[in-house]
Amino acid sequence: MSVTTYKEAIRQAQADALKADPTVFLLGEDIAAAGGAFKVTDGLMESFGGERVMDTPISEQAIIGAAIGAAIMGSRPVAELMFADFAGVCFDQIANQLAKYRYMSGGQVSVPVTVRLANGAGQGFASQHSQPVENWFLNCPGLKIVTPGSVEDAYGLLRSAIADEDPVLFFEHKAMYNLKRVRTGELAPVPIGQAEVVREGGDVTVVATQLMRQCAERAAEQMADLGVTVEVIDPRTLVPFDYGTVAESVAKTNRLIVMQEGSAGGSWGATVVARIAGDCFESLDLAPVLISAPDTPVPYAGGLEAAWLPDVDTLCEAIKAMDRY
Amino acid sequence: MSVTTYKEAIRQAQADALKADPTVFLLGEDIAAAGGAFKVTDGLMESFGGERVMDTPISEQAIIGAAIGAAIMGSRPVAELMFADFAGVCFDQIANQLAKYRYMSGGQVSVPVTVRLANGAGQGFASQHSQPVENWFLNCPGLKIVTPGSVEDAYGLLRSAIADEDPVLFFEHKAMYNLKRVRTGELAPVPIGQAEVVREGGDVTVVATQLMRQCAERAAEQMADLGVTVEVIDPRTLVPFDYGTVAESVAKTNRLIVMQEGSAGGSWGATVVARIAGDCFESLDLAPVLISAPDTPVPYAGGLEAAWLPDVDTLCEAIKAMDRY
Amino acid sequence: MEYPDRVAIDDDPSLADGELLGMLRSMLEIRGLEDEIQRAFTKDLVRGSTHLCNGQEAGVVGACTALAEQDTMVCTYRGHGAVLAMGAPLDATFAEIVGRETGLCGGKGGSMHLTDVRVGAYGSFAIVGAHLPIANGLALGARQRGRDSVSLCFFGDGSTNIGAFHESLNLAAVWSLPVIFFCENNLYGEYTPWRATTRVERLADRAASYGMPGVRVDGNDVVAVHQVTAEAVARARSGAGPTLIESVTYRHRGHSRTDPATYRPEGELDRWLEVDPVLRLRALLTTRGIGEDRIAGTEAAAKESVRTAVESALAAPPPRPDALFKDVYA
Amino acid sequence: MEYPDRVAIDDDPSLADGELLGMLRSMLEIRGLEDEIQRAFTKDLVRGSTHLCNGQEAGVVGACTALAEQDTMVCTYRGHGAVLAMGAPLDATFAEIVGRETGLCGGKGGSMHLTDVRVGAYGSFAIVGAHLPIANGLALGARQRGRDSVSLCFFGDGSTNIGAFHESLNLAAVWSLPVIFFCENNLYGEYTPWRATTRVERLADRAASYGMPGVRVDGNDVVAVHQVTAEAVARARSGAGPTLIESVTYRHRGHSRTDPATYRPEGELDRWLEVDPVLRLRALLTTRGIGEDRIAGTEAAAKESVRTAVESALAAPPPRPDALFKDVYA
Ligand SMILES: Cc1ncc(C[n+]2csc(CCOP(=O)(O)OP(=O)(O)O)c2C)c(N)n1
Ligand SMILES: Cc1ncc(C[n+]2csc(CCOP(=O)(O)OP(=O)(O)O)c2C)c(N)n1
Ligand SMILES: [Mg+2]
Ligand SMILES: [Mg+2]
Repeated sequence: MSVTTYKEAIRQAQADALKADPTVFLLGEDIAAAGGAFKVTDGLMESFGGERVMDTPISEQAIIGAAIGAAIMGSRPVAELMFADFAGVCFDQIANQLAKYRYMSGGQVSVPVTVRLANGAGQGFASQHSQPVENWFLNCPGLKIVTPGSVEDAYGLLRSAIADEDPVLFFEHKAMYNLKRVRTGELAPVPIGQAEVVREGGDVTVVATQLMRQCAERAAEQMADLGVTVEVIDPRTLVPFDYGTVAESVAKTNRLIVMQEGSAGGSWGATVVARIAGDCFESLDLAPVLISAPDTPVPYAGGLEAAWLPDVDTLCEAIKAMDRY
Repeated sequence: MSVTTYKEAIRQAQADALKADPTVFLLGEDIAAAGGAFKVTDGLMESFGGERVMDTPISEQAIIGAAIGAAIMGSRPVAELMFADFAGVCFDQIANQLAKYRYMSGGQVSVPVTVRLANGAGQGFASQHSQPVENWFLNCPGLKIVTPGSVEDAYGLLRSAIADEDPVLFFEHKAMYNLKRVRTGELAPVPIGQAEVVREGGDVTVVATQLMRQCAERAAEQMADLGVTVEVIDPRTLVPFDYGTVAESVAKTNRLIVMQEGSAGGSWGATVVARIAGDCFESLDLAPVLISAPDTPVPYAGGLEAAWLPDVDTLCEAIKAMDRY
Repeated sequence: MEYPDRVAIDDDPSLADGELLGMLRSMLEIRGLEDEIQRAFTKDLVRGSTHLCNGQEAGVVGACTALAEQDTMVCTYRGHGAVLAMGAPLDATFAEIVGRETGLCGGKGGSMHLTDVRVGAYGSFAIVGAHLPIANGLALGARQRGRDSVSLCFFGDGSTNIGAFHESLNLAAVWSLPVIFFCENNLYGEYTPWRATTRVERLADRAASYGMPGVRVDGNDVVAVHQVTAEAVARARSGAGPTLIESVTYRHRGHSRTDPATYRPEGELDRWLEVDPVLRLRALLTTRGIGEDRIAGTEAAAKESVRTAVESALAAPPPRPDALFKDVYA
Repeated sequence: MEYPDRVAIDDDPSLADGELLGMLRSMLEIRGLEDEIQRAFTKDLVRGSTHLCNGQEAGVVGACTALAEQDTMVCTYRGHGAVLAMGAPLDATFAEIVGRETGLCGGKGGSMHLTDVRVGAYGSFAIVGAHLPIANGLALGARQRGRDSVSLCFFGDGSTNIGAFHESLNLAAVWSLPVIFFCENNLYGEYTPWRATTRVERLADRAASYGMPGVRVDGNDVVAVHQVTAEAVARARSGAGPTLIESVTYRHRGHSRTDPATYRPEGELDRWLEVDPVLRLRALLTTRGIGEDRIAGTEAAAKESVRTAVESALAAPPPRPDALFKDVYA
């Protein structure tokens, strides 16, 4: 079947990786017989067997550890943690073991583990199932972190993550599972560490991922009608970050807005603003703007969660404010 | 005995809190009978009894959970996690439970838990015992985070943390345990959320905590001889952060350097630079500078770890580079 | 054999008719509200996910009725029944689940985080195993503050394979904490049969690893559940420490939301419907000679209280916008 | 009774004189190097902390000699002995501990993170319990890659109370992984007696919670340790799954660095010194009629190999500055 959604792209990437490389296998809670809590691995056990698509007990530390050890022995594990928030119960395995194993051993081992995490807010899952968990792992050198924002990137970055010799945290936004594919053509690997200029523009640079990238694209449309051209950049990979593409854009627009789903403290957005403010200060005509969620946990009620999430209007206001100068 | 070191200040703060408030108690691994792996709770069990100073099994999730529950029932727990890096095995308890419990319940509970963590690098403890763990928790609204950089602050912030109605992560730098007290006078509570201008100056603002604050003070001395006056600010609290004090200083110096022990990604330093670049752009004559460790785990060998840690020379170079303009 | 060997349940003279009728009423209200929640979910009034406990009412009602005023309870995202069994108001509970200002948590928690400290319901937790360490803390804090209370902690079969379970039972035993670890073994963790996730024969046997008593009970027999829990509570209150209870039961509905539960063997649900805890309690009441009228009256009353609760909850407004920023800090 | 009831150890004819002498040599080299490390530490040549295994040599040597070429081993910060028992070179091991370029990990790991994959030593981990999940992975990966290898995992008594222990033993049993969970019960976790941290009578009994065999062995009897491990290895290789071994032993030195171990009861150390694993193996060799000359020769050889290893390690340079940036990514 031809891939038409973000969810199918992730499923297909796993299917193609399983087909292409006999050392690839999947493990996680309810990913095999049930096809995954989000059905992202639906049918894969039937196609590839229980030895390559493995259900586990509710034991996240054991899941990540099994992936680490198997990777060192030459397999290529793709571990699903279901809701990204569950990374909290296996944080040590990811931050202290997976990220550092190669370094501590002086390069004696490679740990090609891919961890899939269903990330983000917007669907009423409340405080413990809606977090921007990518921000928990930014200060753990040794990890790579990707955040696909399109159907193509979902497929392409997952293929690259699984093929990568290093640990990769693959954050799939669960509010985007049903995102429809717009482009056509073959799905193919997308290199880790390369940002994409999603839309060209000369007046303001907006850097955003996933849901916020969608807001940015919508805002760019609206601003275009007002004669303001917005350049939208999706970094796609947060670690290692493609600062070159952002710097180039800022050199052209002289204005930077970074928009992210989570709160500001210790976020990837703050990291980018700090770096660009330092490296491209002379290019900036105006103060760089960081649009983030407020410093609160994610609330349950619909109105509250909507208010928590940065939106198109907030971004348009920020762009207009810049344009006024 | 009168407090003369950072370690004694922390011990004394716990002793005074235990004396002042019958609801205060301490728990952790080997903190009671043995007086702590770093001897920071030495003698407290003898003075206050095993009911108020409790040893635990090696079960960090159980330790934090016990503190959370006890706090909700009206006690004031001070949980020691020994090396801060062990927060990885109880990350869920801290980030998903401790930080969010009050919010999720709509304010039905208060969770006055203090968590003590021996943080930081510099002593050859290698990758899993040397991290700047404060950066793991910056994106978890609901927590307060303090990083005492002097004997007075070690005492004062710990007293305030224990008295605080909210969860506070108290990061004590283990390379500073034997730091000698310079000032005299009574030790007293230090309010959470207030930065301190450690040294006044008009040419450059340097924001740093703990070991890096010490570097900053030394660099300021050296630069003074060259006629450059450096204003050194120790934020003391990372969450909630006292941006006012930094903004005020930058309005005066028009130059900002943030220096931190860890790498840049998702760090408190990047968060501060991003915020000040946004709020005080007009005040900045030059690009704000973020001095961080490289993006690697902490290596063991002395020469490598020394190279990993930002130092006085790096800071002096950065200050001189700014002064040249 | 996990399936109860019979429909009839043994009587316990120490339980007065009124108490049994009270249990019936509570079980009926829980089931009635769960049905309303499912209905509301299909109408998109419930956001995210919701996890119903239809079929497991005897466990929460039997256990919570063994508690005293000052005791505490924590549970999971599948905790609607437990919170109601503690006495949380039906309307505020439903209001929370549909995200209204009048909800137990002002609409901030939702279906997975029901909390009502006024009735001793100290929280519903959505991270598997996360509340077991906290249950210890509630027991410890109560003891420290001179409050003679027992801490009851509900969790599922699947939760017994996660690290926090191990650390919590061990610490509770070492400190002889007054905690009841109440495992609702409903045979599945999400879509996986519990026997596929461990090789231990009976989950109750895991108590041995901590030197604590472990007991297995027919979780669809409200009287039996009440009895074993009462014994564990007495033991805990006496200072003798924690107990692990494995209550074998079954959830009539899927794991969450619209899970059709196709992973269940043909006929399994039907067999369990025969031993529905409500039917079994009803049968006991009849053998006690309690008239059909009184039972029917209880059923009608339960139905009515659910109806009015849902009505008033749905009439309530959503949280005020500024609620977003409240309750982060004290 | 944890203390061995006698000094003499039973012979095992299947072990040739040469093998026993090899074990003696290995145990002597381990102890000799640990003594050198302590000396180096007091001379500030070892940074951070170091954890010695003097007194526990029979455990690591008895177990590792039961492995085959393709098998793997992971251990803790107290892993110098285990890594040497796998065959890691003395000089590169010492060089790592004093942070030299020629160290096993190029000086990046240090005392707590010795790794030498060429001999199957897949790492020493400094977070309690963290390597148990990884030991499962090594076993799983080997099975997947058609490599018939067993995964041996050393950890201490105190580590059996942490969550990762529970999750790992359960998963290993469910997947019938070829893993040996080798618990070195040296009676203390840091400064705390193990009995103060749990109520289970014997740590080996915890195997029952996972439906796996658990066995306790005299950890100062290298022959007994070798036998129980060999049985567990055979069982694992046959596909029958994991085993938990509790090896009761004693560390002669403090927990780490300069811990004087004042928390030990008067005379405890002396009693354990009487059953020093080296003395006991030596005694067995004598009863086998192996001449004092051969034994003394082995002792001299061990001494010499340690001396030259330390010498060459200390002559090696520190890591080159650019090593800092290497090995973060492949
Ligand atoms: C740490 C963690 N892992 C996984 C999940 C996802 N999850 C939610 S409920 C559930 C099954 C729990 O099964 P059980 O403990 O038997 O409780 P039940 O739902 O049957 O009441 C899982 C795996 C979670 N919430 N937390
Ligand atoms: C998660 C974690 N908690 C605490 C520590 C600190 N610590 C290091 S060794 C140790 C004691 C471990 O005891 P045991 O498992 O018996 O091993 P032994 O040192 O006796 O060999 C502790 C608590 C740690 N390294 N990791
Ligand atoms: Mg279940
Ligand atoms: Mg020990």
